[in-house]
Amino acid sequence: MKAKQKKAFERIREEFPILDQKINGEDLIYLDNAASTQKPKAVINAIKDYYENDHSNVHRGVHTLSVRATEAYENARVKVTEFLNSPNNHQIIFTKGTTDSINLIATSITSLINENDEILITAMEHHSNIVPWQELCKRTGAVLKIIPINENGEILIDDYKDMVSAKTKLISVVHLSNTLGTINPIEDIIKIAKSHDVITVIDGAQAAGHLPIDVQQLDCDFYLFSGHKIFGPTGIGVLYGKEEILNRIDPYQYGGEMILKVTFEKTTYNSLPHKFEAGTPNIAGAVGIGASIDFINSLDRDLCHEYEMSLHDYALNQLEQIDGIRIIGKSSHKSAIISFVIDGMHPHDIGTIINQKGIAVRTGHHCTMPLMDFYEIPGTVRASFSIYNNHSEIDKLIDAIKLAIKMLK
Amino acid sequence: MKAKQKKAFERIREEFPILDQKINGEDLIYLDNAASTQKPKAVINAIKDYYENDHSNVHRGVHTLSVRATEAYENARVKVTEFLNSPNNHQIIFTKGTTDSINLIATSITSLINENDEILITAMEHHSNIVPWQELCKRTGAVLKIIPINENGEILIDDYKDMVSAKTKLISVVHLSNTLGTINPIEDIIKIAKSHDVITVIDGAQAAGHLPIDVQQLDCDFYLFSGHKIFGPTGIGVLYGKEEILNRIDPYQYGGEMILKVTFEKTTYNSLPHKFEAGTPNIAGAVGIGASIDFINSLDRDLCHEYEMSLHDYALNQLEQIDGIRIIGKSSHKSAIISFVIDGMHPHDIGTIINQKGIAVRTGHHCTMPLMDFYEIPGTVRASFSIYNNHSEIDKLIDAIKLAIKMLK
Amino acid sequence: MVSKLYKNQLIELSHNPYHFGKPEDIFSSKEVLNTLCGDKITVYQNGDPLKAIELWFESVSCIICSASASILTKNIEGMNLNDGIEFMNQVEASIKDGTIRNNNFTKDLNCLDEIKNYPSRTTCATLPWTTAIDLLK
Amino acid sequence: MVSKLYKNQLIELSHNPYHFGKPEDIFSSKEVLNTLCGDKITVYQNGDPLKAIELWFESVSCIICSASASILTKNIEGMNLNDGIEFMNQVEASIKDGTIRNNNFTKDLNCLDEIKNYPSRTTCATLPWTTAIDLLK
Ligand SMILES: Cc1ncc(COP(=O)(O)O)c(C=O)c1O
Ligand SMILES: Cc1ncc(COP(=O)(O)O)c(C=O)c1O
Repeated sequence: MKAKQKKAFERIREEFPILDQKINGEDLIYLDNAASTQKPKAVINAIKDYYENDHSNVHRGVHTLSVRATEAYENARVKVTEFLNSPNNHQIIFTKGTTDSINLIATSITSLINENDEILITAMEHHSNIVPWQELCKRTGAVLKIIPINENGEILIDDYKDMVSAKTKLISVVHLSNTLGTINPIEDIIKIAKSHDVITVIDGAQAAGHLPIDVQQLDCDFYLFSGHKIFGPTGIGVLYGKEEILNRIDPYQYGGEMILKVTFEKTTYNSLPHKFEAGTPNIAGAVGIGASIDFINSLDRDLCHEYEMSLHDYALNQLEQIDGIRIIGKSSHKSAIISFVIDGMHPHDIGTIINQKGIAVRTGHHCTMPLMDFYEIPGTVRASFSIYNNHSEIDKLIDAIKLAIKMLK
Repeated sequence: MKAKQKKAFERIREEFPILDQKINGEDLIYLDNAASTQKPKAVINAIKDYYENDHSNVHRGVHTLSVRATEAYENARVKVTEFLNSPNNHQIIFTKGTTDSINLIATSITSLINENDEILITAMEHHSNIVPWQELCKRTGAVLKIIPINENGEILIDDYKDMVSAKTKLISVVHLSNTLGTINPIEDIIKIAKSHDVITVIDGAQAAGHLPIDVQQLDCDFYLFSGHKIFGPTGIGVLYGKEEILNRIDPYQYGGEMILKVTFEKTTYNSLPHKFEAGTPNIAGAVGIGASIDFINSLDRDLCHEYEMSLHDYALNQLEQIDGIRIIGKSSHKSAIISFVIDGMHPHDIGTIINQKGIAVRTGHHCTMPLMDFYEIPGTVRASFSIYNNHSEIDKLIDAIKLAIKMLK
Repeated sequence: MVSKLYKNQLIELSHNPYHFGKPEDIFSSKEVLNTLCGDKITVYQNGDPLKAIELWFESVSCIICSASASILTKNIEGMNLNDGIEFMNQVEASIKDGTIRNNNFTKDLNCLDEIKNYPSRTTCATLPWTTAIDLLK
Repeated sequence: MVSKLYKNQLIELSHNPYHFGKPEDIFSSKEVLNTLCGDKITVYQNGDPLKAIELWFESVSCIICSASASILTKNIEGMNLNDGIEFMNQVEASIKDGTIRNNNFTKDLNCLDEIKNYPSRTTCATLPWTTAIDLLK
């Protein structure tokens, strides 16, 4: 990467007000981006402007503010449509977040799942992509099967091919692992599933902020992500679904907006996307996620990826030279997330010590306990990078880790 | 009300940036407060400050921002605890809104409901407090019974007493009707229910912003409301529940935060409130609802109520003098909401015309279609008042309505 | 200005709508709710479906919707099926685009032009047309 | 400063914890997960429950938790049931309040004092104590 390009990323950093602060007397170094990203001014201001100028309840209202709020909300939907290359706006459902999106599917699909049907997930899933399926299986008598991974943190595609059968009803796979950084070959996974008529769900919580997504090209049935992980606000998420299956599954929540006609005897449901959006939606959240998509679109995404990977490689190279370190997740196809453990030291202790130097990393199981069991570790230290990080922050991270090791020895 | 006190309310108006604007060349007159309230600077800034200074994912993190975000989130819970006089913080669950709260209960309680059990609601409920129970009845074979109301829009308490029996399992009642303005005698309703061991759910969507709530004194099992109707943000709501029953019902959504331990074989759930809060919560939304509660606490609530009712009475008095007008909702115990219809004129046409004068009212069925059927009307015009409205706005409302009548005759 | 929308002509039409009510020889009918507000319109096809089109309607609806339905039943009268559907598709699209005046429709359709400035009310104007298209297709 | 928390004494304790492992004559035991991080601790009651208390522990946990457990097993040794529970309740409350030093505990408890400045880590320090209280009650 050229020096000039690196310089451009310094300017991006200035878009994020939160980064300009001291923690324990040191410059904040925020390397917990896989847990949640920070927000650029444009997103914060979009929310503020919405409340200061246009807020009202949406739909059904004929007055100007209601029209404006509805437009703001529906424009955000259009932005998501384009962001994912969804064929239609009404295939975009706003939810509370990825967890809400997965729960929606796992609940609304209940009537399509029969006893002894099989549901596949992988060994590297986030709890949000495990527990809803366990519960679906409990409810229906379906069987949850786990596609294994190798030591590098890669899905064993041959095993997957062997597992998929006429019994398989649905597969739900993470696009980009929040713990390992692995980018899964979801194109292949989806293709194989399709050839067996298996419904495909892609957990894009980590991917949406880092990789360009084209749901039509992927041909998945569902794609999900959260606003707060793509520089957007908390409390808003997205569920993309194919029209045919969105029409086939049941509504999830019931109430205002999702109905066409209510009598005490019988209720008729509204069409997509309203069928899945009961109650007053998170209007400001939608406005915020729209602004975060605008922000992402204003960037050269290839260059962003390249830059993040240069941070990743720079960090990995130095980390690997530390005695007793073990990198968790060594896929050949990775994003800018590094998980590691250090012999005889607990991740929490390392995290607490390097926080003294202003460095924020995540420590623990990262909501992937079964994956921790697979590696036989209680947790990892995870540094995850974003476009506002820089190489000198990584030098400080390495120094801080060395200090922690010294203290804890 | 004294002139000096009225003057104080003019100052409150300045706290709300959105109100200072022209609509169609006229000062905005926002009388759609039952649909959603506007936000004071304090709320907007609390959200902005959170994102600019403290944002991170909550819980589980050991670094400073994560600790601060967790504190911000949990402090908001403490504020709600005090706002409702809940005995404990962990009885306060953050949801997406009232609709989400009701859906949570209606789903999680499924295993406690048996065939032929009876569930009571009233004839004035919002769709959000009808359809989830219809669905629960479909799932379980329970029977939904409707407590009737009189022409004034008051619950027929004697009928209710006759309907409640050993078969009755649950009653869900709106505290303050969004269409009629009726304040229901929920203390009595709850007492009667309790004497039959009936689970009580109170839809406080409209009430929480206008009436002081004491859940311990009410002794209800559940109390619910939305942030956006109490000067707070969209996308956040509250579910208060008694500890015993929150422990007894099933989790609603599954994923991160709500688990204690996950293996592929078995998952153990976390304790309250986490059991019901799967996934990354709406942290900024919680911060915002906390700020809106601070804002409300900074006001003299009795005086606010008195002021709002003075607006109500002033408007009602003038409206009643208009030819062909029919007031919908004439309970003797009312809040500052006025619904009406005018002979031969459709509410939407009236709404569109008075919007030309900058006036925002809601028109339509207000998500209470069965109530519209009861009154045999397609919808109403609804003016709902808040502390930032004033008497001269009402004069303009009356003029505008008269103009609409002239145009539409 | 809102008075441009609520022109006398429109209000008159809504007070004395053309072909309002149930016709005598109903061949088919379709009832649709306005998703926006729950309002209801029923469109009836009267008489022999192989002959020229004759539509009637009943509705509980606002002025915009009633007047629009009246314009529909008046203008479609006597067309054959294919022309009728093409015409209705054109009108529906033009209401949405706000291009009523750009087309060579009869003059009475012009009063639907102003609806373009009221996005929350578009459905009120298009509802009779979409319902009739659904009915005849 | 974080070095105040990670004092040599604490680190030493976590490396050579007192009564770490499964004892020979287990009367009862309790396994608990740290809700914060999923870490695990098991506390064992060894020997005759009518005699003086003797606790052991095993854990997969951070330094704070291991050291705190070590301090627990050491300090509780030989107390009778009532005194033991009262003592543990006091310590648990003092860790939470950050008032360890205000009490007349033995000096080795002082190294738990600093935890008050690390709210996200409080549970790590209290977990052995709450688990043991639950076990003995
Ligand atoms: C009485 C009542 N109940 C429930 C609701 C639903 O609230 P929300 O749309 O915030 O979920 C509303 C708001 O429209 C209401 O007025
Ligand atoms: C891979 C993955 N899936 C799902 C989730 C859940 O997302 P949320 O907490 O926003 O609902 C996360 C975030 O932690 C994640 O990283």
